[in-house]
Amino acid sequence: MPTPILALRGVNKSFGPIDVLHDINLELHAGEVLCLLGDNGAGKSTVIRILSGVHKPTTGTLEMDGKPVAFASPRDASDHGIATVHQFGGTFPLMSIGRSFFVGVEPTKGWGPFKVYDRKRANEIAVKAVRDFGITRIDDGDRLVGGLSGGERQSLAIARAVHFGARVLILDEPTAALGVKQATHVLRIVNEAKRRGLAVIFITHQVMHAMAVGDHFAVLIRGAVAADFKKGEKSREEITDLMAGGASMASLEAEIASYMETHDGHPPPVAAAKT
Amino acid sequence: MPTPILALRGVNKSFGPIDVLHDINLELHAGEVLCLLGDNGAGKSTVIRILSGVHKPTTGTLEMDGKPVAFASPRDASDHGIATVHQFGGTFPLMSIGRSFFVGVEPTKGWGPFKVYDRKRANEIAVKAVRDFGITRIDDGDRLVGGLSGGERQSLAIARAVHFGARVLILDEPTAALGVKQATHVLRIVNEAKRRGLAVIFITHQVMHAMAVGDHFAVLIRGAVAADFKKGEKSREEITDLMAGGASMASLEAEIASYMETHDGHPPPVAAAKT
Amino acid sequence: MNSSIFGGLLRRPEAGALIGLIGVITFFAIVGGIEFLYPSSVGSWLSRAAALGIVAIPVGLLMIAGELDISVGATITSGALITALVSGYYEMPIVVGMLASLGFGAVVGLLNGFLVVRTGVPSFIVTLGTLFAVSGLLLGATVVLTGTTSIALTAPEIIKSTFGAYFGGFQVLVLWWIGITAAFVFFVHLSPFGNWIFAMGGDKVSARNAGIPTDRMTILLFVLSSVCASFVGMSQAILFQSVQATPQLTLIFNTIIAVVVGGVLLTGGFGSVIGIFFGTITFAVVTQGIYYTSFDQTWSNMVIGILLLGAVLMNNTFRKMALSYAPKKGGK
Amino acid sequence: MNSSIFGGLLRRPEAGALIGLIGVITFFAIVGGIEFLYPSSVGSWLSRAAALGIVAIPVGLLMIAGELDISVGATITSGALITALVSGYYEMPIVVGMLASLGFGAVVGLLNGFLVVRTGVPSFIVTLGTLFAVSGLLLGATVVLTGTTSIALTAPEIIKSTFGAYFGGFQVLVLWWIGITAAFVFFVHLSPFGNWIFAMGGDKVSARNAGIPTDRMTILLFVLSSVCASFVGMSQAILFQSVQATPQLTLIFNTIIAVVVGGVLLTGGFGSVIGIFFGTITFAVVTQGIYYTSFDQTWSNMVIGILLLGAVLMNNTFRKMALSYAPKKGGK
Amino acid sequence: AEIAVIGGMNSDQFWNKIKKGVDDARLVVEANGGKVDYLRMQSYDNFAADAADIIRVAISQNPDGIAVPNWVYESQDPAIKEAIAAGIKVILFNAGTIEKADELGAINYVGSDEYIAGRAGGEQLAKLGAKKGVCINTLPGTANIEARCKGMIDAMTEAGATAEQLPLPSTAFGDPAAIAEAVKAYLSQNPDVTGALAIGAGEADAAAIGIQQAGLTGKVSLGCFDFNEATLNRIKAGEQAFAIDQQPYLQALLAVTLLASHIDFGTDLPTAPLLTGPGIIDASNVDATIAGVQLGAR
Ligand SMILES: Nc1ncnc2c1ncn2[C@@H]1O[C@H](COP(=O)(O)OP(=O)(O)OP(=O)(O)O)[C@@H](O)[C@H]1O
Ligand SMILES: Nc1ncnc2c1ncn2[C@@H]1O[C@H](COP(=O)(O)OP(=O)(O)OP(=O)(O)O)[C@@H](O)[C@H]1O
Ligand SMILES: [Mg+2]
Ligand SMILES: [Mg+2]
Repeated sequence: MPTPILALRGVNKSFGPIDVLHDINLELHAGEVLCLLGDNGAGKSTVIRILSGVHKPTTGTLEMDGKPVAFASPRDASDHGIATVHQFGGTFPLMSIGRSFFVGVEPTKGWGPFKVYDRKRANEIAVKAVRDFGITRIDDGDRLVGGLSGGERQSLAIARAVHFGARVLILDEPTAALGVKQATHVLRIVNEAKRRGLAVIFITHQVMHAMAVGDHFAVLIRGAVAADFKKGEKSREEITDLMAGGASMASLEAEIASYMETHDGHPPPVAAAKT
Repeated sequence: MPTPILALRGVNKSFGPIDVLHDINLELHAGEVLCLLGDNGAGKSTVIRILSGVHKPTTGTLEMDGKPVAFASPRDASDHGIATVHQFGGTFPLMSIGRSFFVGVEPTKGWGPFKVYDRKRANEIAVKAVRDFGITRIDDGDRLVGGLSGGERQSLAIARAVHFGARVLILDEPTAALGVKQATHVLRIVNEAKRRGLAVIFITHQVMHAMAVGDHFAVLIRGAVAADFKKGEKSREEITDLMAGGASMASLEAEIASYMETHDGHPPPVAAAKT
Repeated sequence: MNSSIFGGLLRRPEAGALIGLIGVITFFAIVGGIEFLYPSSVGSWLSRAAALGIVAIPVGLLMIAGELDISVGATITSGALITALVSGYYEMPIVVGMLASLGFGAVVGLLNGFLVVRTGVPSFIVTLGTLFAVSGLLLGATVVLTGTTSIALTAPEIIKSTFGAYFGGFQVLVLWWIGITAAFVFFVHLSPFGNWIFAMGGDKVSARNAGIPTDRMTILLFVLSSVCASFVGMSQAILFQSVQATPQLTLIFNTIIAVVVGGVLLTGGFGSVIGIFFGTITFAVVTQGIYYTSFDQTWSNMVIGILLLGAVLMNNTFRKMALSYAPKKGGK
Repeated sequence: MNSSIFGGLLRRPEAGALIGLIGVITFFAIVGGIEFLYPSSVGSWLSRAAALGIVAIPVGLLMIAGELDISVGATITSGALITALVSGYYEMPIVVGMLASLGFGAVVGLLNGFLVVRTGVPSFIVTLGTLFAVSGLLLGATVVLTGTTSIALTAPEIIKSTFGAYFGGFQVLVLWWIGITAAFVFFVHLSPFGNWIFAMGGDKVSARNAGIPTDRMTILLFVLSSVCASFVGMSQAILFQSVQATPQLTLIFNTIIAVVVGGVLLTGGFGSVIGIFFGTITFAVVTQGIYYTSFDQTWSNMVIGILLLGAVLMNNTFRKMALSYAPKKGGK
Repeated sequence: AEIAVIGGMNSDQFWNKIKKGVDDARLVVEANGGKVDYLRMQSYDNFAADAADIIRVAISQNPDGIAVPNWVYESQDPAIKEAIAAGIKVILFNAGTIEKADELGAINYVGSDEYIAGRAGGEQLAKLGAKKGVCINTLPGTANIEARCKGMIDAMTEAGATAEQLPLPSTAFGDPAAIAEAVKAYLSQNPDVTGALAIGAGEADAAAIGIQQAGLTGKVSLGCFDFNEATLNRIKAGEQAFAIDQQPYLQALLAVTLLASHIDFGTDLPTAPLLTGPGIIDASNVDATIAGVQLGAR
């Protein structure tokens, strides 16, 4: 088995008295999509924040290519080739598309101390990256981000991460606010990234999306890894149960979903509302 | 056919020069769930904001029980029995659970000008409403909302709307940030509300969720009603296409979804990434 | 159980303010001598606090609602000046002057409120504009009308003893202040409307969507702060019998200090009337206390600055505790 | 095509400021007479603007980054006082005094920056605290050390002509101002770092996640504003040869007015250095212009207030246009 | 002749009396085909700088003469020299000395002197029997105010009494309640103080209430610089001992007319300096002063 590109070894994380993560062990390989699943508040975003240098683990280590690393800052992590789209935000309403795309890694032209921001190139690259994403309405890199729709902004943030994701791409619930078309684009992009040999971490609450791209699944329950398995090792129902924090939900969801087949056109029976 | 509880008749809405809604006609009946579908930016939230008194239509009328109404303010709409959970927000981080639950409709005790806010009762009702929702970790109405997880907050906002939704309950993407368990709870609550005879408007980007609760579907494409049909009149694929703004997406999504069956345990082929 | 009650007290917004108040009183009682706690001294710092306190409460409410009002530096002067102009210079009955000054305050408040609500410009900037505009208007009008910038006023005895007099070392304004505080405590913490103010500060859009008439509440709060400032100016005109047409820029800083020391969050959504009350007394104790110590008074500004920083840091700690506080479960 | 170029100009943050500047200059040239545009008059309002402008730019950058610095009212005094104390009272070489004053400015800036970054307290409150603390410290120290509160200073001719002298009605500080503006234009609008400031003001958490060292940038900006204020104080001490230990509270309001008139958004994320430059000149033209008209100067505050409100409303309109602007597609 | 007059802040009561003098002198100047501009400071915060700046504003308008108070020698002298070098006639008024006028080449000095006025206050308090005096300073650090306090302290010390300054924090400036309570607290802590001098008329309004509240009206003699209507009412009622007046109306009227006549007709006054103060207003002359106030001249 090859050395993992990125690994968490016995990571714990507490915020003051609150223990959020317990002894997390995870491995991420190149050309593989790791789906991080779990209930609201399970600790998924916290894992992401540790991998992207936002937080430091309380105990435990991170390894990159088998060697221990410690990220001093988000910038340090991105210098190591890790690009992250965090759960909320990531764009700047009053900045232009080009500037927002290149925040923190501005392209420059000129020499010595007189390197200046290369607006033209930044705009071109940004517009191209977003258009490649299927958002063809955008053609001017000087437009302000605040004028874009929510889905367009989310796409911009993802396009940015994909563009700079040298080795590892981390997406925290990228499809939550997206429509069917945009979500499909994101799934396609994840597959494209995988094909290019990147390692991807993908967080979602939608079983369908997870199963469509995931090679490897890790389920967090109350801050601990409750299950860690490969594609095909568990059924859709089992995964759904795990995503719901171990509760036996899949049957219930299926039950609700099955209304449409069984009661075409009629209001469903009351039974389902009882718990 | 009975008179609809709420109806939009030829509604248009523009923000300055930007036309967002074109000639919208929609009817909502008691005991019925209307799913409002559409791509990012299609205008779903704008329809909701008109129905809940946040915006006024540029032209066109609203009818309630067959009579024209005009909501002067969100308060006016809620006085008419319309309760709304808007797409983002709806809770107040630095307020207690009880106060946040009753914002704008505070329960009072005492008499005359000395009516005082009834903290005890507010807390009891709020905690009960949230616990009924399956969030059993909450037992103190004085806790601040800012200490809750994102999913718990969303549940609080929905519980509030359900509690005050006298006749019409409007939910704008309530399940987007929720885990499987919480989302299932929301779906169950929608069914429960329908059973009690409320009219519900439900917005989602997840076909599964829509089909699980919807009796009636309206699809918006670029601000116009592109399709309006009853349960069972269209297939899952057709609905998915419509949700994607008319693009032929369902096949693609299905294609991606089908990896899991066809390529158990193996990385999927590269082909899917091509567009 | 005990820790739960303690926790419950600590997460109240006024906890930090109360501890701070006790701290500074103890400090000055030790350093300044026990006479700092004699009634005459208490009267001195309460009288100092009263005028500030009456303005600080509505300004604090605006801050809780996510707004700021710095035009009070001009409205306090307008309150005094208009009373003196109408009833001193033009010799109309004092009641007319008092009503005119409160009325002008209401107009300034309406103007502030409408501008903020209609244009969406941050209230700091809007009220900075009205601060200059109103104080310029007052000064110009006074000079044009009277040819001077300082007007004398003599009020009838009954009015003086109601608004501007001392009884046993306590200014009557102290009673007004306590009464107004009580009314605001009722309004903010007991009546249902108070909830609205917190909601507006927490998230204005959600508050509007929840059915709160945010525009009307915002305008109301601006009117309240301008009218309260006018009221204080009017009482001071009656007490001091003479008025200068200078805006009180320092009042702006002083109210903000009192409010923030009182535990109100500058960014809105958190605070309490009692906290502002304590914060105002704390401020007055510090500024008056220095006279009871042997410190060189040239350092008083520095003491005020350090007090402010200390108070804010302490309040911050308490707020964080409030947010993460939850009654402990059975285990662990 | 034309409308596109026009739209492109209008959506720049300085568009409103430029139009406002042209407006007020035209106004005063008509009302005050053509002599308002003579070099000697231009020298007069530019000299007035220079000191304000050097402080306004870094203060404006802080505002763009979502912070506020009101302690400049104390650091400008500290800059002047320390130069005079060291080189006037203690008669050390002028260079020592200049370095000491800039160094003290850097220390105040570091203190502000660290407090803001470490505690998360809004910078308005932190700098209000340091405003009082620093000005109290200065006054106290001056009295204790020299027994007086105003110190004289005589600088060598070469230093005077570099920092504090007039040439043909223009103060040298105007040149410094233009130079500093140019440096800041490069820093903010051309170098990649400027992007970081806008990102911080737009969304601080996202900016940090995007790899921007937000803490270090925040501290740097606070140091810049304190050092620039010290620099201005130092130059004024050299030019005017006399210094007094009073904090300059009006400077605080003036910088905020200049910055906001210059099109910077108080809530951060939007603005430009050139806009602040124009805003400063506009402010100076208005305050100096009144001397050239026959208006009674008693109304000048009112004019300033109305100017501020008008400018903010205009900038608001421009910002909204910028947000909704997109090049027109083929059809309609 | 075209004349520019430089004065203090708009909201400062004292400088509105100066304005009355300027306005009356304007009639004379305009009768001879001239014009008078009154340029006023916009704040006292950055006093040295702004005081020099405003002279340069005046120069840029090319007047024939400038009447200017020489508040801060170090900063204003270069600007005054520039004016004279540009051929503008200058007269100093309100602040300065005749030595300064001669040194700079100004034609005369009309006014009083802050330090001397402060001394007059100190002497008056000593005369009233005060053994210890206090100078209530709401603008600590401001040069001309410090000079007033210093004069008062020096004079009392020379008279065998003692005196000190009470500097108030900047949070008290303009806030009468803060000043009143500060005075009250100070007097309660310093029962030996029997003389108080306020740096302005507005401060005196508040200080009088503070003294009254300390129960010391009549026991503590209160004096102040300048005066307003309330000051005179108090002097008449015996609640305040005196006010130090420098007769601003005269300063302005004389300075402007002397300057205009010098420019237009080449006249010169051998009396130099022309002192208009300090004059003491107390119970003996308060009625005449009130009559002058009614006409806006005092
Ligand atoms: N900075 C922090 N301080 C204190 N507690 C925190 C902090 N960040 C996260 N937590 C807590 O840690 C837990 C896990 O949070 P996290 O955001 O990682 O959940 P998540 O799995 O991403 O949930 P979701 O699916 O809702 O996004 C939550 O209970 C949260 O309240
Ligand atoms: N106040 C407003 N001013 C200008 N344009 C607006 C405003 N509100 C919405 N829009 C525009 O109207 C269009 C529809 O927005 P709306 O929020 O209704 O979309 P939506 O269907 O809810 O999308 P999503 O699925 O992303 O939530 C968008 O293009 C949006 O930019
Ligand atoms: Mg998360
Ligand atoms: Mg929406």
